[in-house]
Amino acid sequence: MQNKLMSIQEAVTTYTWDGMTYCNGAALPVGSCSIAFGKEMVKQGRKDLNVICHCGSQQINLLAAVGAVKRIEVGFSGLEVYGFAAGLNRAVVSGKTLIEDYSNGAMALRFFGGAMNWPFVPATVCIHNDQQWCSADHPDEYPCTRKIPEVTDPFTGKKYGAFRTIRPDVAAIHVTMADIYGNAIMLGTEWNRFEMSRASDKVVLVADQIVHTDCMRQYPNLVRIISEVVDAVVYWPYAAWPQSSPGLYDSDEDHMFYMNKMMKTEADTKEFCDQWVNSWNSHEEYMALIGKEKIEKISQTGTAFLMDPYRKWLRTDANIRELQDRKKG
Amino acid sequence: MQNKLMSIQEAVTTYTWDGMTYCNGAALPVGSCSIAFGKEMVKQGRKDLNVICHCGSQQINLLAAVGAVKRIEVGFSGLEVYGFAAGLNRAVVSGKTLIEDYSNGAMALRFFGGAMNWPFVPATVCIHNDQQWCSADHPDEYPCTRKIPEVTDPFTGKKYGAFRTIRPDVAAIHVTMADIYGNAIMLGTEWNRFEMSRASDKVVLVADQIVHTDCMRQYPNLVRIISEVVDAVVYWPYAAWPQSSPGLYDSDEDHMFYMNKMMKTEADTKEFCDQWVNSWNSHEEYMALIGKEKIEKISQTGTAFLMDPYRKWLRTDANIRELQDRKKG
Amino acid sequence: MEYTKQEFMAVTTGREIKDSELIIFGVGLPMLAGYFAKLNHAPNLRAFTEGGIYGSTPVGGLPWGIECNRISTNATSFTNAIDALGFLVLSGRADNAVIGAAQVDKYGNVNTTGIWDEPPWKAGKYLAPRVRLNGSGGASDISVGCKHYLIMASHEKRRFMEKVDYISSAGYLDGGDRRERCGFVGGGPSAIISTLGILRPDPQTKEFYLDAYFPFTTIDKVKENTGWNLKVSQDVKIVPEPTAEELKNLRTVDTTGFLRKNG
Amino acid sequence: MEYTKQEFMAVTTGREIKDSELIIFGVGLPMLAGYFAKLNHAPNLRAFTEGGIYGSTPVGGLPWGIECNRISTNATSFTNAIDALGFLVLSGRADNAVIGAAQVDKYGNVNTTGIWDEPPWKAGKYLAPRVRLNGSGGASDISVGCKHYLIMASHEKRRFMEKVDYISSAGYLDGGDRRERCGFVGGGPSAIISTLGILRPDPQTKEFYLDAYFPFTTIDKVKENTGWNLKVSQDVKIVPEPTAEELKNLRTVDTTGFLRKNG
Repeated sequence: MQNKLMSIQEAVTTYTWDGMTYCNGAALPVGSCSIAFGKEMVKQGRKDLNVICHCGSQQINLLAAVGAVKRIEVGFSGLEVYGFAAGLNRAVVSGKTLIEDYSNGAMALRFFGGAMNWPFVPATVCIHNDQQWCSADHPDEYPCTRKIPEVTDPFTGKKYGAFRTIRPDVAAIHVTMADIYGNAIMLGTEWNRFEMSRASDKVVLVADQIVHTDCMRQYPNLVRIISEVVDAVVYWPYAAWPQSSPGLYDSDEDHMFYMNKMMKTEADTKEFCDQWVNSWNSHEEYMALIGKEKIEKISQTGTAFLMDPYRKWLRTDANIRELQDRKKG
Repeated sequence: MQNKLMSIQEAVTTYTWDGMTYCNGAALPVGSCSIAFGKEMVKQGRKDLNVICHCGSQQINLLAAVGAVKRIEVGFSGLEVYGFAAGLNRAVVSGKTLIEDYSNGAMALRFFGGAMNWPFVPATVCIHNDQQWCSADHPDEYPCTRKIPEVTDPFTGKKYGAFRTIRPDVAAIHVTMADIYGNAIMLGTEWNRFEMSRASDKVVLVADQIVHTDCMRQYPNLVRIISEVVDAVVYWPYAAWPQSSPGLYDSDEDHMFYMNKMMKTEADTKEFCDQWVNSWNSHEEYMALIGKEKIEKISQTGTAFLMDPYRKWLRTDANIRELQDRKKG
Repeated sequence: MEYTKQEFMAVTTGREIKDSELIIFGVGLPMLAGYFAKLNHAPNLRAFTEGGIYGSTPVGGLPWGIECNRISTNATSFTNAIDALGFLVLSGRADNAVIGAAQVDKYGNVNTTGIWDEPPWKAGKYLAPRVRLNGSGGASDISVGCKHYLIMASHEKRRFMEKVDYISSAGYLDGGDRRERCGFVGGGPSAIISTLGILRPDPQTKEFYLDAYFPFTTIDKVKENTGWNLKVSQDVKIVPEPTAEELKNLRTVDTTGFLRKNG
Repeated sequence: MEYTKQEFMAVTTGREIKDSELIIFGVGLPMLAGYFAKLNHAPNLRAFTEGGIYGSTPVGGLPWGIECNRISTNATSFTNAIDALGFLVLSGRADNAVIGAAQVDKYGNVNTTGIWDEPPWKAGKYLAPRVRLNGSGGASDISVGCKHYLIMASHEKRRFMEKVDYISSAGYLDGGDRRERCGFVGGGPSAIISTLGILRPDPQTKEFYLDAYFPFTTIDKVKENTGWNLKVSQDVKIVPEPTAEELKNLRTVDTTGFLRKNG
């Protein structure tokens, strides 16, 4: 098996490009999301992204705020109790970002259909409402019949809808822990990371922790993302910050509100990026920026016990660095 | 939450009936399958069953051998390296049991479609071959166009097939461990137990072990079958015998061959039933029949370490009996 | 005992939830109303969230989201979106749900997607909205799948409309048997719980009428704040005030006082 | 060094497997051939089974089935059938596979379902078979999904047929571009490894011809044992005998001597 550890810079350089179809797994508005990866994409100046996700998150909020998102297909674009996604909404209202709405269930099924390589997925939702009739890709047609066209059930002759399936170029998937080969365990809801990992052409894992493969052999039923489909593993503790990662840390309430507030204007977004995105390169710098006190606070999570069974297999930073260096040769 | 513990007799009496559509999860030819439950069905004389499973197993082999299976939809009907399923094949060749063939992948997707309550599932397999052209339900039509009819992809106009979805009356699902409310953990491949548990109208778990719910709260990502969809929990150690249960016991090689050999004729089947099916009522009698030596042998499995994390939450027989009695009131 | 209007609304919504229902909650007010019901009178409620979080109750305050750690600390199962929204909701299996609405119309259609100067159905085209909201999330799935569901909304004229700008979650569409003809497996919204009262659909026309109002308002005020000509039930009721027991249970769920802060 | 014909066949099949392929094995001979390849020359083979067992190698002898504990003791992941047969096989993602056949025809169509006195395609109806086999299992999924795949079969006239009784797993159907016109995502069978030699499909007609034969037989004997007029490659080869290294590796995989017992 191949050691797939890779720096976040190299992963973004290798697996992202302008105009790509990008999935930010898990794409949870409050929970696990590969946010650090998105920040690195901002740093490397990616643009014209075609983003597909069931939910928005601070990653998409940021990418849209800096003008990198040309088009997005989404089920829910907000930040739940943290409010509307100010950066994304600014981009949508200004016409900078085209938005194609679906339901969350529809997005999950479209990933399933992509993983199956199906021509279409039967649609029993997003039909007979404006999710069917309104298409950002065909704004002059109302009601639009091309976004979710009709399909006839050959058994009954009844009409249903048909969803387009999703086959992203790359998914950057946040996981709780991975081994160096790309086997991964997620704690908390999967959302559609399982299906996404199979639907995507390339898969980059962004892992809060790296564990020995023995951990996978003890808990094979927990390993829902498999090395067989993974291209790169980025080790990045607190990768979902300011969002949460069950078992490891809670969302950073102050920063969630603050970040969203800063996305409201172009000027504030720039200021935010200067301070929080472009100011770090190493993981040490990233951690210093968040600050020791904050790290301690969010790490006091009520879900910490969920990590207990796996702690003995955690690799140390020094060991991971060594493995990363060995790979470079 | 409701204590759903139930004796195997009561579960079969309550949740099975003549003519029902029955699923024997996991339906693995060698591994986990709710075989003890099927034996109890034989004891209670169930007949005219419409069985739906991706694979055969000794349970289906037995049910067909005694003439209880009117019709079966299946992907693979054999016992793998243990050979063809003699009892089922005898019933098929004689015309007693109608058999409708699909692929294993198709069966899994049809359960998925049933769980979704979809009108049909897109079929990219079992088309342009005899799985499409031959239908036991329409034997006079060749090539049959009604079993897997054509559906047109509205995006491209290309033709695909459409599978009927599966919505069984009852699934008796073998699991490694369950709590008394019906939350369950499976070790080893799920096959399609996850989808089956959602597609079925009623779900009976047949569990090798009962654990405290604290075990589920420590490993919620392992709990793929949820109390919300489960109707009854039957505690029955070695429920899959003579097949295997990962983490707990290996298949009983001698008995696998012996049982299959006995299914070859009606007379031998009767003899087998007298000795191995109708001769026990309590679990103690069932265990005595298998024999201490055999139990010890098959329990020496190389997969035993997979159970280690959960042992501390196992409920004792005495405790389970108490809970069962308490429920009866 | 004193309480806020939001607390009254949550209790009123909770009362619509019956024991043993299989029910899905969105985040915020709906979740508080739901877990209040579980604590108060529905101990066997089988509640879950969109991501497939089962068996849990919030710990440490209102969850920030449906996948917040506050709802993940005592779960018995974590699965995924296809399970929760597909197998349990779109399939028609779930009994009930509580969703929110930025706009709702006389047939219970909900808009949570955007506000337009000229909405798509009027303009005949789909342009960028004046205000972007969140999209439907799982509410659209709930609207077609659940046996029935409850809508919570702030009762203001600009929100209670003759016709919403955009149907994110289908209610009864144009009313009558229109929804039935669409073949949705779910039955549609059973009530709108607003900041002023309870609206229910007419069994025939499916137009929502006033079934009960809160004691702090009047029928006229409710009508004034409604964007269509609101019909009133012949035996319109006044919603009973929260009991001390109900308030105690609600506040046990609303640990951090979300409903008290927001009036 | 002595070896059985079954061992020779397994080694020959294994040689068709390239390193790093994503490959699915059925149970029995195909699995032994596959894990032999992994040990012998394809250390990065990404092998899995139908039920979604990943990262494992058999322990304690030939697994009795694809979900046997012998293949479950050192897995890195257990998922499910939709994952293995759907996401990885039907999707077109898997590179290769090894399947068995009770009957195979000149276009590589495989029958593992049943034997009829008068097959359905001839009778114009589908009656109970004279002999029931196992059905396709995952082989039908493999036949439409994998980029290509290998067929292993016993080379006898009654098994190598002009036309099989029942197509369980589609090869090239009627030959030519017929398979292509069906729109299957996978490319079809790349070779039939029989007990007598290696057959490969003609690039145009898709009819299988003899590409190589085992040193213990002759071209004539192969033709005699084939139910159609078998064409022979102009540069037909003799399959190289297993090396000592290959045999050593095969026997490491075949711990319990399955291939030695069965001649």
